[in-house]
Amino acid sequence: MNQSGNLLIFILLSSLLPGLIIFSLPEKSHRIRTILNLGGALTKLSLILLMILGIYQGFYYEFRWTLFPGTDLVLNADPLSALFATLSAVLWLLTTIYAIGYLEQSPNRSRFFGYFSLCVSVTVGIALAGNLLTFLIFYEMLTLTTYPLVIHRGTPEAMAAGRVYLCYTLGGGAAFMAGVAWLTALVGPLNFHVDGLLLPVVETHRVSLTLIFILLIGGVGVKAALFPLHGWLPRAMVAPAPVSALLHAVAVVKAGVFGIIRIVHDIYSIDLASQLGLLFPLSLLTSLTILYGSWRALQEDDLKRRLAYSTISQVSYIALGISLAHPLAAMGGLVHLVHQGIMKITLFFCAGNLAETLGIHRISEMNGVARRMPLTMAAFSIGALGMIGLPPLAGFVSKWYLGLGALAADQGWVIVILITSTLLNALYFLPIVHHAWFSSQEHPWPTRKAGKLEAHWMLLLPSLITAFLVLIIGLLANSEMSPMAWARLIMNKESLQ
Amino acid sequence: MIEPASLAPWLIIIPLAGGLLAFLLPSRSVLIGLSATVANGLLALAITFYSINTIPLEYALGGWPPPAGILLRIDGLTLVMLTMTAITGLAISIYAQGYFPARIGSGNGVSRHGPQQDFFWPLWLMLLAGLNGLFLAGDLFNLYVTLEVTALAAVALTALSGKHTSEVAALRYLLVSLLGSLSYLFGTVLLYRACHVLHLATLGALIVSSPVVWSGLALITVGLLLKTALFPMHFWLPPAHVNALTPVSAILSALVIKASFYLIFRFWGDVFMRILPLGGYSLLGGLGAAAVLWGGIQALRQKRLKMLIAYSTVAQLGYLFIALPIIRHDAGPSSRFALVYLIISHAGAKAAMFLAAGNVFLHFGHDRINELAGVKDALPMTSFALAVAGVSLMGLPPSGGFIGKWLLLTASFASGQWWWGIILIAGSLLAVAYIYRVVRHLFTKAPGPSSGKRQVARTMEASSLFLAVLSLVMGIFAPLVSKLIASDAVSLASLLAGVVP
Amino acid sequence: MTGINFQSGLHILLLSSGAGLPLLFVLFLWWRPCRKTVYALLPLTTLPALLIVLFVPSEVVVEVPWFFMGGRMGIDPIGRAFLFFTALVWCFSTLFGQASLSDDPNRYRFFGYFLVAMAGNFGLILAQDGLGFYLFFAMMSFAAYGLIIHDDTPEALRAGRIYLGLVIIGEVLLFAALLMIAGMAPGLLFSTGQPGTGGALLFVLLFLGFGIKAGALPVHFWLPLAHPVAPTAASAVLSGAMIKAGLLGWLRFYPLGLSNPGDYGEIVIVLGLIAAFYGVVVGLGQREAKTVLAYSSISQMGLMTILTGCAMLTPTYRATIFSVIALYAIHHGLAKSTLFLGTGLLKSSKNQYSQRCWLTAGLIFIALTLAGFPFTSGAMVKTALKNVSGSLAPPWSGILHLLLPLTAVATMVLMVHFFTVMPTGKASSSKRKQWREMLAWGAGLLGVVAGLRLWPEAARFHYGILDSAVLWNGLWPILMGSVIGWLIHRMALRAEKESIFELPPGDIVGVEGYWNQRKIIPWFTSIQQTPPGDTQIFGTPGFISFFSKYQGELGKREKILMRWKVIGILYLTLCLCLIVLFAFY
Amino acid sequence: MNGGLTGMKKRKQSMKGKFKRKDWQFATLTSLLIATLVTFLCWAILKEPPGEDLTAEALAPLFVQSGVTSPVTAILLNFRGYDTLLEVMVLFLAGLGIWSQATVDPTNPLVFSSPATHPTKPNFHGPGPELILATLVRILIPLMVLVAGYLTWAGGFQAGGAFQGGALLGGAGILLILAEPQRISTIPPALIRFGIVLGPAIFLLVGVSCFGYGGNFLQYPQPGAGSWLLLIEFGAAISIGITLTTLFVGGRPDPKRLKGTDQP
Repeated sequence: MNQSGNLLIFILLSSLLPGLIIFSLPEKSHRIRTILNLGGALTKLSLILLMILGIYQGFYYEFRWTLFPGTDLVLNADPLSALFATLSAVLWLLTTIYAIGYLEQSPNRSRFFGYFSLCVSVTVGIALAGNLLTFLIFYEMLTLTTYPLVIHRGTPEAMAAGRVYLCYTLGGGAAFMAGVAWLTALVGPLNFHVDGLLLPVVETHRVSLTLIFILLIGGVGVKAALFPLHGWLPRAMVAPAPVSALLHAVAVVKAGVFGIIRIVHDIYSIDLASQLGLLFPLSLLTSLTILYGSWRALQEDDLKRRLAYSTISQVSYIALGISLAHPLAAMGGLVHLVHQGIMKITLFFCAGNLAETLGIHRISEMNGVARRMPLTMAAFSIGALGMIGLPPLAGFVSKWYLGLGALAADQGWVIVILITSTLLNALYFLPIVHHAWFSSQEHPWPTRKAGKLEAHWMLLLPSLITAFLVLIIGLLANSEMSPMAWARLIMNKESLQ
Repeated sequence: MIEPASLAPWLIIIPLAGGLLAFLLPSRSVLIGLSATVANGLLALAITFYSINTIPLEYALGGWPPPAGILLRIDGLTLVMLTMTAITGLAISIYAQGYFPARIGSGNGVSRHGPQQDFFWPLWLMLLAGLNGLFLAGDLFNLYVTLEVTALAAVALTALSGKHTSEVAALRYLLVSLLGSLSYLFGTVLLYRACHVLHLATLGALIVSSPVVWSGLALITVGLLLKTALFPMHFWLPPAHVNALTPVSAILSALVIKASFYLIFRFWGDVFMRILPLGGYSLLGGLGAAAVLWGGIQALRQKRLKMLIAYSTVAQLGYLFIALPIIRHDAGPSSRFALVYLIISHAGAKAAMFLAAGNVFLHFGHDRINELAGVKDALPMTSFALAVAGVSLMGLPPSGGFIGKWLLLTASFASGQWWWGIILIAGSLLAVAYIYRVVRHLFTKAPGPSSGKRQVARTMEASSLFLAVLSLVMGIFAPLVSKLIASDAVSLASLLAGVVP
Repeated sequence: MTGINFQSGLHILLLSSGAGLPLLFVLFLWWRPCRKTVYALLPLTTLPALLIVLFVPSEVVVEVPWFFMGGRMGIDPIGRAFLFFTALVWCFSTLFGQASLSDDPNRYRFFGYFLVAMAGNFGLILAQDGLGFYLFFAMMSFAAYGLIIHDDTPEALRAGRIYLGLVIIGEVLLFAALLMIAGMAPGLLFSTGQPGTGGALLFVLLFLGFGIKAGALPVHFWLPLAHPVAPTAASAVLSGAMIKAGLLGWLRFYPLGLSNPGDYGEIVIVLGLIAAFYGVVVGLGQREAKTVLAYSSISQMGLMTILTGCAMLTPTYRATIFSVIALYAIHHGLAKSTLFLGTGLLKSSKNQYSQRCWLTAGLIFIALTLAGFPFTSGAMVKTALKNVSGSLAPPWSGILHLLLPLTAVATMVLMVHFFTVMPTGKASSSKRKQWREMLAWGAGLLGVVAGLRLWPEAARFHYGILDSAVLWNGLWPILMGSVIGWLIHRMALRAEKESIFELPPGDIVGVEGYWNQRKIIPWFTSIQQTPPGDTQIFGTPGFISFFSKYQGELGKREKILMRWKVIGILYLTLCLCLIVLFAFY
Repeated sequence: MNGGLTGMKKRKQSMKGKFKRKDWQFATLTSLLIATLVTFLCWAILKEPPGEDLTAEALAPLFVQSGVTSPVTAILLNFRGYDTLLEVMVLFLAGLGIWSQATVDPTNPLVFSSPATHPTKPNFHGPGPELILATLVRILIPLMVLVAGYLTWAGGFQAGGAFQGGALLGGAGILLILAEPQRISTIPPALIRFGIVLGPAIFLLVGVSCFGYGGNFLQYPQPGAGSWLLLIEFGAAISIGITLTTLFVGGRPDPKRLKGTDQP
């Protein structure tokens, strides 16, 4: 018990310690930093895999530390946290490789990698948080550790974006904190693994519970980029590509959505939330976000911003799945947590590749780029098609379960949303793919060095791996090791409880 | 085995002796000062360590029991305050050890800075003695004396920089202090007239509400409010804190202010809680709320870093007052714990901020917020300290400030006083805004070549970073502190029940 | 034991390589070093599919639970028929394309998409569950985009755009339909035999979703746009094989999803009838041979749609009608693809008179086949069609009895028109290449002649008997059609036009001005430059400007608080306040 | 331009008027508040008789053990000796504070405006006041020191004590400075520091040495507590005297100037 709790601490430390050491390293010690980065990433991944094995075998991991009587910091590992933690760890490993390649010559690398590691530690902390307070703590820390990454370039533009970012996220954090405090005051400490927490007060505090729900969802909704709280995300695109990749695929937005899942499922419970009539408005809001994000993405010429709006739209799928109050839809949502992460990170990796290798930032500059960088664009296309939801890519699987759940929950209108969103997705992704592959080149590009790959291998490899993952987790969605299976496990466990 | 209570007088003896010695031997003042603060630190830790299971303790000075003699009283709150003072003080001392030589070496000549160093140490040690005495005192009049020691030393320290502005500020501070002290003294007299007891615990048990007691408590409270610089009587604080020498600013903001607040907390949250009117709590809370907002807004419009930090103190003091009504209505110990946590984390963070600001000033020769770009390259540790301390002031996790705010927030909701919670959150957001004004420059490069003049000693940077990190990871000590405060709550409950402890 | 295991292993291998081998080839095609070798071996990719048709028994079902969402592959009777002609069409087209594109700079890209589409086409036939079908269907549809726009001409791009738009719409419609069906039939297995519970909505979704591929009426317009612009090999598979995938989709999903397909059978029949004539009429207005062929496909697909409707109306005969549809599909698939190949060949055979003669002769034969000339497969399917229509309930049997011969007439008219707009050789190519193309075409022709005869199920329909009635029934529509076609041609000549009336290809897309793509689909043009910032509901600037506005005021207030007088008053007031509070406590 | 000037003048005048009116309002308000507060205080005190002093009875037997017979001294130095220790420290702090702030140049005529230091100043009155002062000082100082000593000693059994004695000593010091500033300025600063520290230091040392006798801090060993108290009193008196004197001077002697005076 105690020992297994320590495993969780080690998981956190495996990136925290390298991060702290990296801070103190001088700028030049490239090699040590690389070793630390990769070593930390690999260690974390293997520890998490160890943990998953344990969960499979029925171990229960918990780390509890009493802050104050009645107020504990709790880390524990349930399948849901394992899902998110694994996602973070895998993508962190890839992004680290990518970032090492991406930032090869740029200044402030120690700072960058330091915060980068902290950011991942915190994300995994969010995943492993066992009660709402612990979640809150890590959630706020995430803001702090990502801010320096957003403004890494230090340009006025980046600073402005950073300011907006802070405004949104800290404002959201404050609302969230108020909500959590209120709820704690009502019912005491809020563990994610105890059922029926709110049942005793439902009758007497209906209005309070509703208001708290609004506060909580508003709080995490900022990070999850729910409309109208999404404004920070496109602006945060000034960050370097690895940051956009990790931030937008995993860390920040997912933390928000993960929070929504935790709140709806583990704090309020589906039954209670629907009894209070909270889920339908939430599903409306997420649907609106899905459509709005896609619509705005259509109008962007800047590749990364288009991807950002796409993220806004796609991330809401997850929340939509949760809010439909049906296990199938929830499964779709959960699995989209992973799928969207991998797909979007692929896209960002590729966008970064283009920017770094050819200096391409705009979609209008991408004509014929696939001839110059076929592998990158192949990865990009797979990611994009996955986003649209073509079978057998990952995106389809999540969409499928979402749709099934929506129908099973008698909410056919969601299908219309899904369809519209798919069409919009196609509208903003397919032209990119088309132009990249079929149009002819308009601008001269730096010539390729003979005998070399189309881009630095550290930039190329992660995007290829993630693209491959997009394909494979879709293709093998029904196998036992797929995220889908894991999501099913989570939902089964939940429905058993 | 050492009797933990018998260590208590040494907390006064050591700084006093150190102060006298440092005055007597100016050339050795640094050494004496440092060793005294180190000894004080060790002692405070030792007492906390030894007495954690046996509090509350009492120590009869001169062997006389009350009502004749004076008791030193050690309970959880005392221990926390003592330890906080000792550790923060130690870090500030280490900073000062590097600070004065840096100033002396900076070319203005020995004329001003040499004597500053010579007098800083004795004054600071006397101040430390006063603070320790204040926290240990269990006697209404003795509290007055220690308050005086503290105030005089603080005023002298404020004026130490010798600049005109600081002299003006110090004079203002002196007058305020005197008014506050006198008010306190008058109140004490009135209370004594009513009860003929000076021993606090006995007084708390004996006291009955009557017009004399009302006026006594009112005078004591308002006097202390004046000294604590609660809005709208904070006017003296920013100039005094800003114009003082850096270590002094840190001492004033982190510790001295806490001394008078400690008394308010003692009286309002403990000894006289039984008879104080609910409306009074709301009044203090309301003023605290106003302080949070006003201080935050004023901090936002400052152009100088130290000024911003000073107004931040005004705002942060507001939190402490907001806690009072919550404590009054909260049954459990968590709101007391929250308040204590706010006090200590603010001490660490604010001291760290002032020290860091001092480093910046020393390096650039100014502390204009908008020209701080590039500070990160010149003073990496300092800028990190600024950021980390800022996080604690904002009350973001995992800082101690967060824990305090969180518990207070929960308690405010739990006791049905959600409006205080909203103020807390609004204050945090304001804090974010003004800290952000500083922190964002830590990530930008200087437009031109670094305009820095002087190298800042590593110890100076390290001590500010130490304090900042301490306030950030203060959660580690939470179980310890909570144990201390929880034991207080037990004795408080018996006090409220009317039983003399 | 081992033998059985070996055999079943072989079946599994064959079934999975049906779609797997083409995909494997794609990978190697990408890899530069072995491109050339792979290119030479391209026709091999259709081999597994043909072998499946020949050797894998119907009861073999390969379950791959881990694949996608539970894969299930196998070959049932309908599937076998479809795979039969599909594999042949792809085989001929591959041979043809391999030759005709041998000096195209983008040939590897082309065959990449070609093979993916092929894999999709085979896969969807083999799939025994809805999601598998959908997966391969999507794969095929999207890959076909690469085939259509291969030439990079503006027309090709426009056609591709419209095609892709329709494909995506079709995909989402099918997605919704599948979701609905999945709610009724868990696992979406085709072999359940249980009718679903779907209603009109599901019918519409399915009809349109597959109709887009099958060229059904309201959504047919991409066909005449796409077929002419694609390379010949691509047009052949598009019109010969892929178009039937939509048909197969109907056959697979109507019984699975609809609770009472009969309700919609009449609609389907009507739509099919309209399509059968509409295709001809609009086709007569075209000037491009391949476009005419595309409209012919629409018309022919209309006939198959009618058959589908018949199957829906009479569930008892469903199996029989399905096999008739399969026969029709075989017949039309082989014939139409060979027509396309021949047309392509004609285009590239300048100055080679003898070759053109042979070609024209062959094409005429196929045209006659299509129109149902006796002894050809056309006659056979016409007979079968007539039998089917005879089994319908009263009004429809009569109507069809009347109209079906007329469709044959119409087909013949269109074929005549086709020959009048037959392309003259425009470009000449190397002899070797032409020989290889001819070879491919010849193989196709052979398929048209013999394909259906080889098909065991065709034996049920006696069409080869020298019966005067049968002969007459087969001949009069052809004669009539030829006469009408000739007359129309004459009229056109007199009017000094190539055809009597001219219609832009893709009729409704081209005719209606407001269908302007640029307005409806913000495709390329609507990308705006980055708008200045997003909606910042909690944006900072507002707050900051507000703050700076009142900054001076705040400073003044703070100064007031610094006065001693004020402090004194505050001190006194506070004291009194506290006392008062005490007093009222 | 003219108009502008007059405008400004007008505004100034109006501002002045405004301020005046405001001042008046302030004054009224303040006096009203003060009146209310004072009235209330008086009413409260008069209304309520002082509470019963139970402690006095409890204290009575303790005085015997205090080592002194004067109750005031017993309370000040023994029962509440800790308070007194801190008060002594307050005084020390006052001196410290002044010294930290300012330096005094003993040779500066403006600081020591005694006639003796003004040789250039024309002297119209023959043997001027400086002579009278000097004579007075010569007679008075020993007497004052003597009385101070007595007062301090007497504190043990009657009114008196260190503060009284110290005050007298301080007076003596001030006289001395007024009379012979030059000579005073030659006293080495270290000695003055020692004098200032002496009293507090003795007090503290005595308090600490009580530990040696097994007591608490400031728990004087029982037989002979009186003599300990006397020691403290004398030390305190000396330091109080010196501190008061230095307070009068208003700063620490400037070391540079001192050197300068040594060298001429």
